Amino acid sequence: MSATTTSQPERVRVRKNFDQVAWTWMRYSAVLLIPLAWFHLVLQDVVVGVHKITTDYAIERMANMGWKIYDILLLGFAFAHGMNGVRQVFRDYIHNPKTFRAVSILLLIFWAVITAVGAVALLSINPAAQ
Amino acid sequence: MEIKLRVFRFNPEKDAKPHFDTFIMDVDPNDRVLDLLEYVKADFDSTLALRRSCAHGVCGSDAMRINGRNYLACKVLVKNLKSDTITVEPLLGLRVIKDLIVDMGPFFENFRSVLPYLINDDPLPADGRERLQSPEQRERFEDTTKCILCAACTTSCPSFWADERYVGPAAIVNAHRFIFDSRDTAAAKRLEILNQQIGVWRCRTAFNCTEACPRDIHITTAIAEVKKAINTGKLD
Amino acid sequence: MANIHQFDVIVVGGGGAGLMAALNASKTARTAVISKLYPVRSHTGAAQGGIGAALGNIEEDSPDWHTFDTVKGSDYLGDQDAIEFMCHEAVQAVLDLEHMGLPFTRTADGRIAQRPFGGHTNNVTGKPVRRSCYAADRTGHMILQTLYQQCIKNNTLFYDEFQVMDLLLVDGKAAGVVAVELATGELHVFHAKAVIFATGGHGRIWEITSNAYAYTGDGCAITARRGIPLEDMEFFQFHPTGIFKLGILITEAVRGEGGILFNAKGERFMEKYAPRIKDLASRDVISRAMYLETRAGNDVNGQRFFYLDVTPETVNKYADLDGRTRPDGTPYHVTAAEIMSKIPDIADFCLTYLGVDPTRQPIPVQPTAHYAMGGIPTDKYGRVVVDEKNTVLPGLYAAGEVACVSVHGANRLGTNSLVDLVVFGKHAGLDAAAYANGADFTPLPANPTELVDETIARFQNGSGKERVAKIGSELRAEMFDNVGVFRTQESLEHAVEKVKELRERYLQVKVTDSGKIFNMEMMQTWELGNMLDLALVTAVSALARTESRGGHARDDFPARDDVNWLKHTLAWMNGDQVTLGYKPVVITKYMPKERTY
Amino acid sequence: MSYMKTTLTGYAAYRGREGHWAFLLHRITGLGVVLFLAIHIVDTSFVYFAPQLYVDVINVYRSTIFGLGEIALVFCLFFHGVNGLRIAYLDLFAPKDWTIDKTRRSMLVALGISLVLWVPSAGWMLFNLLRHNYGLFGG
Ligand SMILES: Cc1cc2nc3c(=O)[nH]c(=O)nc-3n(C[C@H](O)[C@H](O)[C@H](O)COP(=O)(O)OP(=O)(O)OC[C@H]3O[C@@H](n4cnc5c(N)ncnc54)[C@H](O)[C@@H]3O)c2cc1C
Ligand code: HEM
Ligand code: SF4
Ligand code: F3S
Ligand code: FES
Repeated sequence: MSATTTSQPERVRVRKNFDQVAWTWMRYSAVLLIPLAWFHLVLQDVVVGVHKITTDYAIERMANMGWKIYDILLLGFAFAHGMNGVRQVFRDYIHNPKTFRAVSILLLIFWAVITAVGAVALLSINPAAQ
Repeated sequence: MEIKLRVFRFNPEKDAKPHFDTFIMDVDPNDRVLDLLEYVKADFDSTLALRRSCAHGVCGSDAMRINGRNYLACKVLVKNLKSDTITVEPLLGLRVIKDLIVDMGPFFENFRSVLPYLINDDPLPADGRERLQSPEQRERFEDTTKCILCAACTTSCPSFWADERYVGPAAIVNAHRFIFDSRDTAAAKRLEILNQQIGVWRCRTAFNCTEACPRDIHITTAIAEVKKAINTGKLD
Repeated sequence: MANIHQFDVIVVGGGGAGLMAALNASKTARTAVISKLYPVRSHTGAAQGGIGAALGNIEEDSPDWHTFDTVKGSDYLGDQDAIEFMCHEAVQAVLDLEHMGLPFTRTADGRIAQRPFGGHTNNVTGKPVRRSCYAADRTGHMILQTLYQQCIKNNTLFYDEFQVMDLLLVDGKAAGVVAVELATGELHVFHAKAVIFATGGHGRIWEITSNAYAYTGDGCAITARRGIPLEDMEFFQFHPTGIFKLGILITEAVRGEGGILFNAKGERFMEKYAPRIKDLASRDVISRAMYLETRAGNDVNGQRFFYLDVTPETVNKYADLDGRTRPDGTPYHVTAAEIMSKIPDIADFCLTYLGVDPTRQPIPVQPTAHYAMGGIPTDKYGRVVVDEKNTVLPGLYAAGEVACVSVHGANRLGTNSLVDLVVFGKHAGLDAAAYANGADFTPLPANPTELVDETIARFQNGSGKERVAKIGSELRAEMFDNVGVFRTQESLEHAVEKVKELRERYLQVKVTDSGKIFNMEMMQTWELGNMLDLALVTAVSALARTESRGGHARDDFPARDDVNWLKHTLAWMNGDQVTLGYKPVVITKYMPKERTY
Repeated sequence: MSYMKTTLTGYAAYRGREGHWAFLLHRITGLGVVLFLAIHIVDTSFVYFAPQLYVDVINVYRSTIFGLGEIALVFCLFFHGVNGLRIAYLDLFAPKDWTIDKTRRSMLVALGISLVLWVPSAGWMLFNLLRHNYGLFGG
């Protein structure tokens, strides 16, 4: 073992930053999205196919508790992941901090509204009531 | 061999818009592109403006875009380009001042912003000798000490083209050089700076930087290590 | 009217010497650095091998041995007081660099690693000693970066890409400099109490050179035009191992790591010329040996080059023959990987420019113009001295390759230039600041930019019958053939005539670029003028010196002549007229002896 | 928007290699998918809010144009997913593997995997499309 006069601390504390959290979120959500998004896509678009999808089919599927949870997860993760992606892309090209703030807020509202619409629909569907 | 050399020209005092000049010349396949530009100055048009000094890839003056990619003109030989048309243009993402000369101001500003110097206010060893550092500790940051600040990396980065406030790969490389130096005490500060929105998170691993680096620095690795250090707080 | 700035100390040049001076001067005085290149582009960054200091980290060593080796290396023309000063200061200077953060390569116990280098010996055994402190093979790069980093830390003020074109002297004192801002073409006058020149060398006046395009000798030419003499200009070092045709340097460290030189017959020819330390002999000795081998027809393909072989097989074979051992006494055996780790950049140059992998094939090398021993005469505090009696010119300083202290005498030892930069850069900075703090501003002359304006007007109004590129290439060829490794009365006379003719023709050139912004053509035209001046001084000084010593080797006077020539040349320029004078060499402890390796 | 200009000219004027293509494709596919997803969430919610409209929507989806778009969408999600995993893996677990050789190769492997996944799916979807919309293959 060689002698050293190490000045460096073993560990440092770095204050959290939103972009950092977002970056980490993009990566971990990605892992979840592989089963969620791919399975959904393969099932609906490839295996079942749009020609077999009907209102009844949709209602039936959305009413199933297992699918309900699955779809909620998909909605939550995929759309949040995607919208943060869009935010990042805008961040690259919009330099005026005020404009970027405004755009971010619009994106946030857009995200909330769409997610709410999707969530309300998903949660409320109940074949017995139809 | 005969080649066609197309050179980007822009004279701010005369031209409203840049144009290309074309020179047909007989060259040796072992000539450097910098040699060709010197031939242009000697035999065709002495007004061509570019920066160069060492002519062997160590001073970082002559980074430019050659056939669409960033190189040091003195480090790429005609035969490496495998083409008999060679197009030479200034770096992207920095303002062109004249011909192949761009404004390096923003690049050096970004470099300065990451505290690129050793910070250690601890007392020196009592015997007045060197601070000890093991070969392994030294090796930890060897790769990033090689940077010659040529800007080939930063100006090939799509995130930098999009926003020149992004500190860019060169600045991160130089921060890395100190963050992982066992003699330094300010890693936390640098990580904090790079953890801002113009810091490492702008890197989308597009990898142009590493492809362009004339010193073969593993830039994307260095950036990834900095990201990791920010996330984990560990400096190993 | 030009822009006027005022500073206590102006440093001209942002290389190792300039930055070191600035760091030290700015501690107590308002300082600015003016550099025609961004500082990190300076030629210090090209230095590969290492910086010599008797740290004794690996084996016994002492600053006194370093002093003697330097004196001997200088062929006894170095001033011994200055050499002793430098070699003793070197140790602290290297430690200072380490404290500033320079990432030296390390030994297993964490200290600065050291390796052997040409001409550095254990004075008792006469064997090579490990004295060169290094950071892989980019020591200069690390020095330059480290100093620049420290300047950023200290908020040093830089005028980047400002080219100094004139020095202002008023009443025998420095008053400032005139510089052109390349980006705008505007002239700026820097009014200062002290001016430090650290503009580097002038190796571009030779055709095959390791030197950068920027090495056009601006500092020497500017001061010479203002009546300051140039010292020992006939001594220019030709490094034996430049890459064939390109001149790019292959550091001596390659031989330090065990590389061997071969001629066309496959003979290790240095055995003949330096039986004791062979391939690690001093540079002038090897370059001269190569010349003699060429004359004997032993060069490869009759193309004046030789092979430098660092393949592990060769290194190990000859290490065994020489009985070379590692510090722990085991035989010195290397692997390809080990060689690569010691000389990564050299390997890269060989691959890029020659397509040769040095761990498998030998490298074709030939002597390449490398280092100016001569320059602006100074004392050991960097103060410029202007006559045979060493009279100081108040407020004017020089350090680095542009200066002649003289610590390198007739031949510089490898690693000693970097020592020179940091030691004398530092002392010039300190002394200049101290001087400035005790002095008043010398008033500027009525029209400070007069000379520069005239020069620019001449370039713009030239007849255009002659071209810069043509004159430049003729100059370089003439100097390489006739004022190169070997010289004769005839070749030197030829060169003097030729340079005079070129100077005549130079008056006809015209700058075709009429713009102001980055008018590089204008600057290169001006630089050619500097090179013509220095070429003339070099050839005239060399013609007068009828002996062979260090870097100055005369075919017609092959012996060193201590009776008549143990003295420094001083050369004053006045147009085409060069006046020579001489001053004694300072000898303290070491009486001149025959120099054998 | 002069930066937009540098960016666009940059994309056009710089000859990036695998890493650059991966970045561009990842971005384009990501944006494509998110655009589709936004629409898709809304239209699916019609099942609840306006079941009548949902029928119309489904019919639009069944058109040839949308059919082809859907095939592209499947590619986008496959590539974005595989490449996203590649990036996430290297960033989080193997920063040292961000080397020239490995990056070039891993990008091509990612593209290869996406194609292997996509080609059969696309074939099947095309088959269904042709069958339903053009009555081919006995549809
Ligand atoms: C390839 C190579 C390898 C070498 N290896 C070694 C080695 O291993 N060990 C060793 O000890 N030495 C070595 N040397 C020698 C050593 O590197 C140089 O002598 C030394 O770096 C010179 O430093 P400097 O500070 O004097 O000049 P430089 O570093 O060249 O700086 C000159 C500065 O002056 C500026 N300048 C010049 N003209 C003007 C002007 N008109 N106006 C404004 N600014 C101007 C330039 O911009 C530059 O910043 C090597 C040299 C070469 C070429
Ligand atoms: C299938 C699994 C998925 C994986 C593995 C994945 C992975 C990733 C990763 C790692 C990033 C970050 C890229 C970077 O910062 O460089 C990212 C960005 C992005 N993702 Fe995904 N993603 C997936 C699904 C989706 C889906 C379903 C959408 C759309 C809703 C989407 C839209 C985006 C967008 C718009 C970006 C930003 C692109 C950019 O910054 O250039 N992704 N994805
Ligand atoms: S990291 Fe490489 S490309 Fe970037 S500035 Fe440094 S040397 Fe140049
Ligand atoms: S090109 Fe740019 S996006 Fe990252 S990997 Fe390099 S900095
Ligand atoms: S001229 Fe120095 S890097 Fe090309």
